[in-house]
Amino acid sequence: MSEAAKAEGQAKPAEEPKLSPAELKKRAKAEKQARRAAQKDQQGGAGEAPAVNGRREEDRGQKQQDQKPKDGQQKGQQPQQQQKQAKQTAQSDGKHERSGSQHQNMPVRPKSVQPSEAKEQRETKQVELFSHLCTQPRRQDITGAHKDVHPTVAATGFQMSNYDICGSSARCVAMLLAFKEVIQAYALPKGKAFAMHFTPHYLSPQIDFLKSCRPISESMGNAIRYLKKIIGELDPDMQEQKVKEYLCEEIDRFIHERITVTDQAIAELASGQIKNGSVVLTYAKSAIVEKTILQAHAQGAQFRVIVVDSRPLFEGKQLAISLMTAGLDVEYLPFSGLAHAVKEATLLLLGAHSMLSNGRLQSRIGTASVAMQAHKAHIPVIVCCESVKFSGKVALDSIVLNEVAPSEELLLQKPTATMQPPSDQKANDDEEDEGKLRSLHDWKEIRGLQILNLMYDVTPAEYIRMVICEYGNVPPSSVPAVHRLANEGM
Amino acid sequence: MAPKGKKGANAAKPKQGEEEPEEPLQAVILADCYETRFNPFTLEKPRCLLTLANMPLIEYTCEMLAGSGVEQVFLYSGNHSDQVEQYLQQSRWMRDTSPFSLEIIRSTSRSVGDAMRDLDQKQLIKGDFICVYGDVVANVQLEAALTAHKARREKNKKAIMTMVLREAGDSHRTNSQHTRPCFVIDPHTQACVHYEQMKPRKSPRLEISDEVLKDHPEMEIRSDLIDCGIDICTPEVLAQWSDNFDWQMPRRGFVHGVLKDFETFQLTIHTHVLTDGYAARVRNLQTYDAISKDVVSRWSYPYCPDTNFLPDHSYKMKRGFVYKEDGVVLARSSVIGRKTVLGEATSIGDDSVVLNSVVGRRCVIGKRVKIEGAYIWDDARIGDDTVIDTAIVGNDASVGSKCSVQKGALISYGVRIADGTTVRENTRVSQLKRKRGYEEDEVVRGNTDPKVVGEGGDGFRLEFDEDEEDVFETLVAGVQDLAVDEDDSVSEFSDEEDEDEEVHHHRKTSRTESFTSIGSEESGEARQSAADFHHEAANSLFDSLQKGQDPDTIQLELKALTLATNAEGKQIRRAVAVAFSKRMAKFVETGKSAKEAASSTVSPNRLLIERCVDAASVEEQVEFLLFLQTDLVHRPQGSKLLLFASFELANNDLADADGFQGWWEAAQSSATEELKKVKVETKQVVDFLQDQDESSEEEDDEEDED
Amino acid sequence: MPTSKVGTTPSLPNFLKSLKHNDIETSIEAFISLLKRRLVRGSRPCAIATVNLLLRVVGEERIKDAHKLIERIRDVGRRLVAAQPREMAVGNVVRRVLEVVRERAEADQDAAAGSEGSTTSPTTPTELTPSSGAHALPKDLQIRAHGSAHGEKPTSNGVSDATAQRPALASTNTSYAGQAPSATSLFSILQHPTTASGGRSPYATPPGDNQSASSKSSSRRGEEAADAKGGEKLDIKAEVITGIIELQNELEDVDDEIASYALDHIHSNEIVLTHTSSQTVQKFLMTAARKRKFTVVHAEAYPNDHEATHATIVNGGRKGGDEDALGAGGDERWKPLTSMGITVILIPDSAVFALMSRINKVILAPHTVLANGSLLAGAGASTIALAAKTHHVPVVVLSGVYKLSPVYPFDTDELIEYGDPVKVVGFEEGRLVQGVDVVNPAYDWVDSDFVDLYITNLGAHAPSYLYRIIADHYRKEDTVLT
Amino acid sequence: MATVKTNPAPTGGTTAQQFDVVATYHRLLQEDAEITMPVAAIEALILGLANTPATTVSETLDLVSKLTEQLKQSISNPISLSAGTDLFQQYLISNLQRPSARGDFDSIRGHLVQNGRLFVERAKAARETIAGFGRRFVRDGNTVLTNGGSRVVGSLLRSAAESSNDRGGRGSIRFRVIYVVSPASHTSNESESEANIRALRERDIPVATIPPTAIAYCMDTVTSCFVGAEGVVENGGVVNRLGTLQMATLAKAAGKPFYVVSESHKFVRLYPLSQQDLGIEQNIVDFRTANGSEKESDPRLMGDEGLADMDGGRDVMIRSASTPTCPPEEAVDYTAPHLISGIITESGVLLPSAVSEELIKIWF
Repeated sequence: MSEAAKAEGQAKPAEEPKLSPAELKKRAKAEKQARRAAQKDQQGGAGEAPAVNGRREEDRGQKQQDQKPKDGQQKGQQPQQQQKQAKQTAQSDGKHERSGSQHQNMPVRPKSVQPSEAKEQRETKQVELFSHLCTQPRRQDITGAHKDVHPTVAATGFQMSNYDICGSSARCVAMLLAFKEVIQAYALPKGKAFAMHFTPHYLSPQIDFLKSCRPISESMGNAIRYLKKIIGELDPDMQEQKVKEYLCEEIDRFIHERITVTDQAIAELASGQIKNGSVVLTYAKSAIVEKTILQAHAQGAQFRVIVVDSRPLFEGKQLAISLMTAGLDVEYLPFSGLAHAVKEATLLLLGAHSMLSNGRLQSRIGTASVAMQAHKAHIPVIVCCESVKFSGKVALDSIVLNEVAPSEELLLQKPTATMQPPSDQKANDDEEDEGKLRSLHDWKEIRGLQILNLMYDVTPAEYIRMVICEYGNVPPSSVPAVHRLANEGM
Repeated sequence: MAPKGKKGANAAKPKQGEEEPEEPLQAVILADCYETRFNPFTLEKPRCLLTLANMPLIEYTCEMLAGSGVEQVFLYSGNHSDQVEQYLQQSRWMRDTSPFSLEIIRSTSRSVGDAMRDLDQKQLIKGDFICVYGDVVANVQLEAALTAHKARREKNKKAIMTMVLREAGDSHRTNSQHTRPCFVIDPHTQACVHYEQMKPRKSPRLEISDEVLKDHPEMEIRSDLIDCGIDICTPEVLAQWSDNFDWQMPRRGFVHGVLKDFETFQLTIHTHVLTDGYAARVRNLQTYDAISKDVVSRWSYPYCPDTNFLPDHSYKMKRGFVYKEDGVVLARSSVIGRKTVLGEATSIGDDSVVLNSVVGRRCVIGKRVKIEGAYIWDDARIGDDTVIDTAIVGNDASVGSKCSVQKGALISYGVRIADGTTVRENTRVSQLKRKRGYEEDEVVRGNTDPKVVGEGGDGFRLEFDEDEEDVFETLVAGVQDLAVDEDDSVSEFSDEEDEDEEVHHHRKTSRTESFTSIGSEESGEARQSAADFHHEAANSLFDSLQKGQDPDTIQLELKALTLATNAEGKQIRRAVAVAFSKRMAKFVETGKSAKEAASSTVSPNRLLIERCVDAASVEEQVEFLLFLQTDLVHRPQGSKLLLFASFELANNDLADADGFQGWWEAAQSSATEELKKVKVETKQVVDFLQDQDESSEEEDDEEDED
Repeated sequence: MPTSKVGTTPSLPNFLKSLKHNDIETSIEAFISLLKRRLVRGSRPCAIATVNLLLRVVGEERIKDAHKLIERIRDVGRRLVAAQPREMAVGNVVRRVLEVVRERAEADQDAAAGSEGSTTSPTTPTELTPSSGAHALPKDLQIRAHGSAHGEKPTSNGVSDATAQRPALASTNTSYAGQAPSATSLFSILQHPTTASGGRSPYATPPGDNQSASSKSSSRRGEEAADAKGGEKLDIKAEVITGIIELQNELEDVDDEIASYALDHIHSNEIVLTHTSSQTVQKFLMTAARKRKFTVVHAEAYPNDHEATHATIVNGGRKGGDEDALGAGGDERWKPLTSMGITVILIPDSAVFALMSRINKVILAPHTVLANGSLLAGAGASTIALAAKTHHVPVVVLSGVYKLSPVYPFDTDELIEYGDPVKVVGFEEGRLVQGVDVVNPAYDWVDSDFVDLYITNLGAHAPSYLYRIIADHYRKEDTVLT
Repeated sequence: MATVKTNPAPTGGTTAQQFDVVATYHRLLQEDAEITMPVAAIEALILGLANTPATTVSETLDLVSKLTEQLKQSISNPISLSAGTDLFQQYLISNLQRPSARGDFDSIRGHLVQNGRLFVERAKAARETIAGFGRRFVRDGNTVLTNGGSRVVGSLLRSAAESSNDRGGRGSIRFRVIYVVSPASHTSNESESEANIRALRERDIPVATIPPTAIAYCMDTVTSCFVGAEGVVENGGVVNRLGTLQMATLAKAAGKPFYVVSESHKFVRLYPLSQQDLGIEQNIVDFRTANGSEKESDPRLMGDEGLADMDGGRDVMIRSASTPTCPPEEAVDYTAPHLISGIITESGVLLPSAVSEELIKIWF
C-alpha cells in the first residue's frame, strides 16, 4: 500500500494549514470538555459514558449481523475466481467506509493525524448511534488525494459531494462517464497485463477518491462491479487501444441498457398507474417519478400532483417547478404537511436510493414516514426503481445502512430555506438574524448539542404495495430474485 | 420564540422605550389615485371601495396601518368622497373602539403633489408620518422600518424619508416583468442614491451621476424590489413638496427631485427592504388579478378571506383554498373548484362549475354555468348555461342565460346583458360614461346599445374620449394579462407608478405593444401631468402651426415647455402628432384636399418631427404613427389624411419602411374598428415602401455581384 | 429612541399594558384584531390575554346580578371565539370563568336554600356507600362528589327561584362534549317537570388542584351561607374576581406543576423524542435532568417553528414561551438542556421514522386537547405519533388543563389552520409562488388512540378519562357559547 | 283487594289477572310506532302501578319488580326492555327509600302515575335533541354508512338532510347515505329501514342500499358510520342487531369513525364479556346434521351470568324453563367499546368510557 503511505504523508501537511481559528478554538474547547468530563466521572455522576458504551456495543452487534449475511451473499455472488478478490476489495472498502473503522487506511482523516483531538470531537459532536457512519468529512478539495486521480474524476467527485450531481442513477452515470475518460487517459506500463494492472493500480484510486467525496451508491457499486468484471474477463492479448475502445463501448452499453432505456420502460409502466382524477403524491425528487408523471401527463391523463418536500435539500422544489412548467396542477407541502397531503392523495409514487434484499426500500430520509402515512390512509405505495439499484444487502432499520451528511447543511440551508424566518413579527429582521446566527454557528461550542443530518431511511416492506422495475411490476418480496437476475446473472 | 425574545429586549416596544409617547404616530392615506384605470367601475365608486376577495381595498390598508400601531390617520379622498366618507362612517374605523382616529379630508387635489401641499398647509402633521395609497394590500409591520427611520433621524436630520420596499424574487407575480424601479442603495446608510426605471429584458443602463459614484464607494443596485408605495416621511417632506410646486409624483417627482439637488440640500432618502411579509398595490386590473390570487392562496396571510376582518364576514376555508361564507347554497351537482371564494347567501345551480374565482354575496348563479378565473361582485345574477371566463362582473349586474362573457370583459354595475349575448373580449360594458372637462368630470348615463348587451339589455360599450385612450390601452394590456394563463400574466402590471418615462414594453405578446404603455405607464399624477403637458404642448404647437411660424421657433417653444414639465420623448411625439393631425384637419375643414393638407403641414415642419422622432429608431416611428393614427380617428377624412401624411413622412424620410411595417403590424394600430378603418388606406404606402425596400436590397445584391 | 412615534405595535405585551388605561370595548376590539391578525397566537398567550381581559370585564361590570354577569361574559366570549375559533384556549378560559361565576352564584343559592331545611346531608351516605361501582371511580372523584353534593341536591330539589336563577337551562342539552351529563341525566325522563332538565354537573370544582379547591370552595360556601342570609350578592363580584385570579395563577405555574411529574416518567439513559419548542416540554425535561441523565432527540418542526426550536435548544427556554411557540412571551429565561449535561440531538422532522426504533418515549405538547381525547399539535405531530405507534413507543402529551377543550371535534379538518406559505416558499422563488399551490398546515390532528398518556397539571390521565376532567371544569351549558 | 296485595301469588298471578303488563306493553308498542321498548316498558309499569293501589314503599317496589319479571320472561330479548325497567326501579328506589322521602311517597307515586305520557314525550324529545346533532356530525360531501331500522339514526339523518334543505343553509350539507339492508325476509326492522330510506330519498339525499356482505367493499368510500342501539352496556359497548359488530370491526380497520346513536335511557346494567354472554338465547350458529339441529345441552350455559347481573338469578329458572329463542331477524350482537368512537346521546357525545360512570351514578 505504498500510495496509501504516501497519502498519509501528504495528509499531514494537508491537514495542518486547514485548521482555521475556529477549529483551533474547537480543539481547545474539546480539551476543556475532556477535562470537565473527567471531573464528572470522578464525581460519579451517572454520565453518558455507560450509556454510550451500551449503545456502542449494540451497534457493533448490528454491524456484525449486518456483515455476516453480506459476506455470505458475496460468496454466493462470485462464481468466478479472480473477480472474487477484486470484488471483495471493493465491497470491503465500501463496508469499512460505512463502519468507519479506524484501522483502515483512509488517506485523509484528521483522526489518523491527531487521534486524541479527533476522538474528543467525535464524542461531543457525533451522534453515538451513528458513530459507525461518521466517516471523515466529505472531501471538498484535492489535497491529499492519490496522485493518479484523474481531473474528470476529481471534478465529478466534487460535484457529488456538493449535490450538484445527486440521485443514485445520476451519480452512477456521471461516474461511468468519468471512468471512460480515465480509461482513455490510462497508459499501460510496459509488460503489464491490462486486467492485472489497471484495476488495482489505476481504477481503485479513482474509486477511493469518489468514495472520499461521498459514499458511493448501490447503483455505483453495481456498475463498478460490472466494470471490474468485464475488465477481468478481458482477453489478455487484446492490445491496449482495442481494450480501451471495448471498455468504453461496454460502459456506454451499460448506461444505455441499465439506465436510459430502463427509465423509459419504467416510466411507461408506472404512468399506467396514473388514472384520470387521481391525485399523485410524491416525496422529494426522483428522476423516474418525474419522468413517470410527465409521461402520464403527456398521455393526457387529468390528475393533480402533490409534492412533499423536506429540509435540507429541498429537492422537491425542482420537481414542483418542472411539473408546473409542464402545465400540471401541483401542490407543494413541507414535510410537516404530510398528514394533510395523504388525505387527498390517491397514489404514492416513490423513487429509490436502493431496494434492499429484504424488500425494504432505502431512499431519501423521510420516505419511510411518507410511506407509513400513505399506508395508514390505504393509499397504494408504488416504488419506481431500476434493477441496477437493487442490492444484495439487507437492513432492518435505518441505522445500520445509512449516510451521515455534514450537519452544517441543516444550518446553512436555513436562510434560503425560509427567507428571514417569518414568525409573526416581521420586525427586527436583524434581531432574527442575530438569533439565528447564534444557533447557526455556535453549535460546535455548545457541549452536548449534536445535529444529525441523515441521508436515507429504510421503509418497511409491508408499506410497499408494488415495485416497478424494468422487469415489470413486482412485489417487494421478489426484490432479491430480480437482484440476482439483474446484477449477478451478468 | 427566542429571537423574538431577544428582539423584545431592544425592539421599539414602548415598555422598553426611554421616552413616553409625546406624539401619536400619524399616517396619510391617499384614497384617490387620481386616475381612471378602473373605469368603468371607478365611474361610480371610488377605487378604494372596490372589493378584493370580497373586502374593500381600504380595509386592507387600514388593517395594515392599525397593525403597525398607527394612532392617527388622515384620509385624502378625491372622487366620490361622499361614498368613502359614508362607508367609513359606519365602518369600525370611525367607532371609538377603533385603534386610530380617522379623519377624512375631502380635497380637490389632482395629484399626490397637490394633496401633500394641501396637507402641509393644513398643518396637521406633527411628526413623522406614514404615507400610503388607499389600495395597499400588505401584512407587513412597519415597526422595524420606523425604528430604523427614527435611528437615522437621530443621527442625521437630513434623512427625510424612508421608502418601504419588499424584496421579491426575479419573477414575482406582483412584480413587474417589463419595467421595474431600480434603486441604487448605499448598503451602509441604506440611502437610496439613485432611482430609475429599468427594463429587465433590455440591456440595463443607469445614468448615475459622478458625484454619486464619488460619494459612495459601495453601492447596491436593486431591481428586485416591489415598490408598494409605503413611505415613512418627516414633516420636512411636506415642506419639500410645497417648495417644489411642480412635483406631482412621489417617485418620479419627489425622489428624483430630492436626489437631483442632493448637492444643494444634502437631503437623503432611505430605503427599508422587507425580506418577509406581503406588500403590493392594486394599481390596475393585472395587479387586481394577481393580488386577488395571492390573497386567496394565502400569500398575504393572515390577510385572507377566512380571517374575516369585517365583523359580518363568516368565511371558512376548506381544502384547496375554497372559502365559503355561511348560508352559501350549493346545488348537489354543482362543482366548486380550487381557489374559490363564495360570499354569503350566494346560490349556485345544478351542474355549474366555479373555479379559481371570487364570487360576492347574494349572487345567483344559474344551472350549468361555467365560471373560471372571474370576479363576480355582490348581487350579480348569472343565467343558466352562461360561460364567464376571466372577466369582472360588477355589483347588481345581471348576465342572461346562454351568454358568453369572454376574457377580460368588464361588466359594470347594474348592467343587464340579455340572454344569448356574447360579450367580446376586452369590452367594457357600462351604464354610465364620463363627460370629461379638463377640470371636473361629470358622469352621465349613456343610452343602451342593443348590439352590445342584446335586445332588452341595459348598458353600452364604453368608448374612450381622447384623454382616456391611455386608460383604454391600459385596459388592453390588463385584459391581455388577465387572459394569459396565470404564469406570467399576474406577474405583469404594465404600469408601475411613475413609469411614465417608460416607453417600450418587451412582452412576449408583441414588440409594438409598446404603445400599450403610453398611458398605462402613467399612474394617476403621472397621467395628470402628462395630460397637462400634452394639452398645453399640443395646443401651442397647433397655434404656432396655424400662425405658420418657422419650425425653429416652434421647436424652441416646445423645448422650453418640455424642460418646464420635464416631459420626455413620448409625450412630445404625442403632442406633435396631435398638433399635426389637428392642423391637417383644419386644412381639410377649410376645403383643401387631404393631400394638400398633408403636404403643406408635414414637409415645412419636418424639423419638428425630426427632433422628436429619431429616424433611426423604429420604435419611435411606430409610436409616432400610432399617435397620428389614433388622433386622426376622430378627424374628418382621417383615413385619407393618414394616408397622405404617411406619404409625406416617407418622402421626407421621417419614417422608413420598417417603421411603417412595425406600425402596421402593431396590435394597437388595429385594436379597434375605428383604428382599422383609419389605417386601411395607408396599406398601399406600407406595401409600396416594402417593395421599394426589397427592390433596393435586390439592387444592392446585384451591385455586390458586380 | 423616541419609541413614541414608532407607534405601539399591537402585540401581547402592549395589549396587556393597554388593558389598564383603555376602556373595555376598545380592549375587546383590540384583542379581537390581535387574534385576527394572528399577532397573538398559541394557547398560552391567548389564555393569558383572555384571562386578563375578562378580569377587566368583570371588574368593570356594574351589575351585581350573577345572571347578567354570566350573560355579559358569554357575550364577550362569543365575540372572542368568533374572532379566532381555532385558538380554543380563548373559549376554554371563557368557559372556565363562566364556571367560576356560576359556581359562586349557586353557592349563594345554596346558602339561601340552606335556610329552609337542610335536606342535603342525608343524601350523601347513599352517594358514598363504597359499592361495587364506586371504587371504580378514582379517589378524588369520590371526594369531589362528596364536596359537591352540598351544592347539588337542593337545587335539584327544585327551589323554583334557583332554577329561574340559572340561565339557558333550556339549552343545556345542546352540548357536544364528551362530558358526563348531570347526575340525574338517566332519570331525566322521570324527573319532576320543574327539575326535568337536570341540574349542573355535580363535579364542578374551581380551577386548580381538586382536593384543596373543593375544600376551599365548600368552606367558602360556609361563609357565603353566613352572609348570604342577608341576600346581598355584593361580594359575588369579589368572589368571581378571586376565582379568575386563581385561574391566572394556574396559568402561571401550570408548567411547574406538569414538570413536577417529570421524574415519574423519564428515567436514566432514556432517549426521549420531542417536537416543537414547547416550553412546557422544556421545563419537564429540565426537571428530569436535575436528577437523571438522558438523551433528547429534538425534531425541529420546520417550517412553522424551527427557528424557535433552534433558539430554544441553543439559548434555553423563556418563561411564557408558548406551546405552539408561534407567539410572544415574557423575558425570564432559563438555561438550555445542554447546559445540564443532557445530550440534545437536533434532527429534521424527516428523520423521525429513522430514529424511532431507538426512542424510548415521545413527548408532545399539544395546541389543544379535544373532548374525545384527541389533540391538535404542531404540524408533523401526527407523523411522529404514527411512527411511535408503529414502533410501539409510548406517546406522552403534556398539556395544561386550560388546553382541554370541551368542544367535540366534529370535523377535524376545520380545526386545522393553514399558515403562511411564505414560510415554505420564499418570495424569491417567484415561479413557485405563482404556479404551485403552496400549503402550510400549522397543526396536525392526532387521534386519541395514538396517545398513551396525558399529563396535565392535575396529574397523569389516560385519554379515555379526559372527559371527566373536562366535565369537572366546564359547564355543559357553556360548551356552546354562541 | 288488600289481601290480594298483601300476599301476592308467586308468579305474579293475581296482579296479572287485573292487569296484564305484557299485553299492555305490546299494546303500547302497537299504538305508538315512535315509542321505544324501554319507554314502553316504563309506561307499562306505570300503568301497572296505577292499576294497583300499593300503599307502602316495599309493596310498590315488590310489585314493580314482579311486573318487570313478567315482562322480561315474555319476550325473547329483554335487553332493551330491561334498560327501561331497571331505570324505573332505580328511580323508585332512590326516591322512595330515602328516609327523608318517606313523607312524599304519595307525591312521587302520584307524579309518576299522572305523568306517564309526559315521560314518553320526554323520551321522544330526547330523540329529537339527538337528531339535532345530526347536522354537526354529517358534513358537506360526507358519505354515511348505517344499518337497521333505528329510529334515532333515522331521525338524525333526516334532520341533517332537512338542515341542508332549510333556507339559508341549503346545500351547505350535501351528503350521501349507504344503507345496509339484509336481504332477509321482511320484518318490522326491515320495513323500518325502508321507511328511513324513503324519508331520506324524499329529502333528496342519495341513498344506496347494500347487502351486509358488501360493507367491507364500500368501507373506503365511507366517511363515518352511525348505528342505533338496543342497549348500551356498562363498559360502553353496545348491543344491537346482528351485523353491527361486523360493521364496527370493518370501520375500525379502515380507520373510520363509528358512532352509536342512542338515548341515554337505553343504558342498561349489563356487562357482557363475549357474544355468548348477552344473557339471551339466540341460536344463530345452528349446527345441523342430516337428522336435524343438535340442541345445546344446557341453555343455562348461554347467558346465566348476564341475567344474574341484570336481576339476581331469580328468573333464571324461569327462563331456563321456557324462553322463546329470538327469531333470526331479531338476533343481536355485542360490539365492544374499543370499536366505538363515540356514543351520541341527548346529553352530548359520550366516550364509551363515560358510560359506566353514568350507570354507576344511578345505581349507587
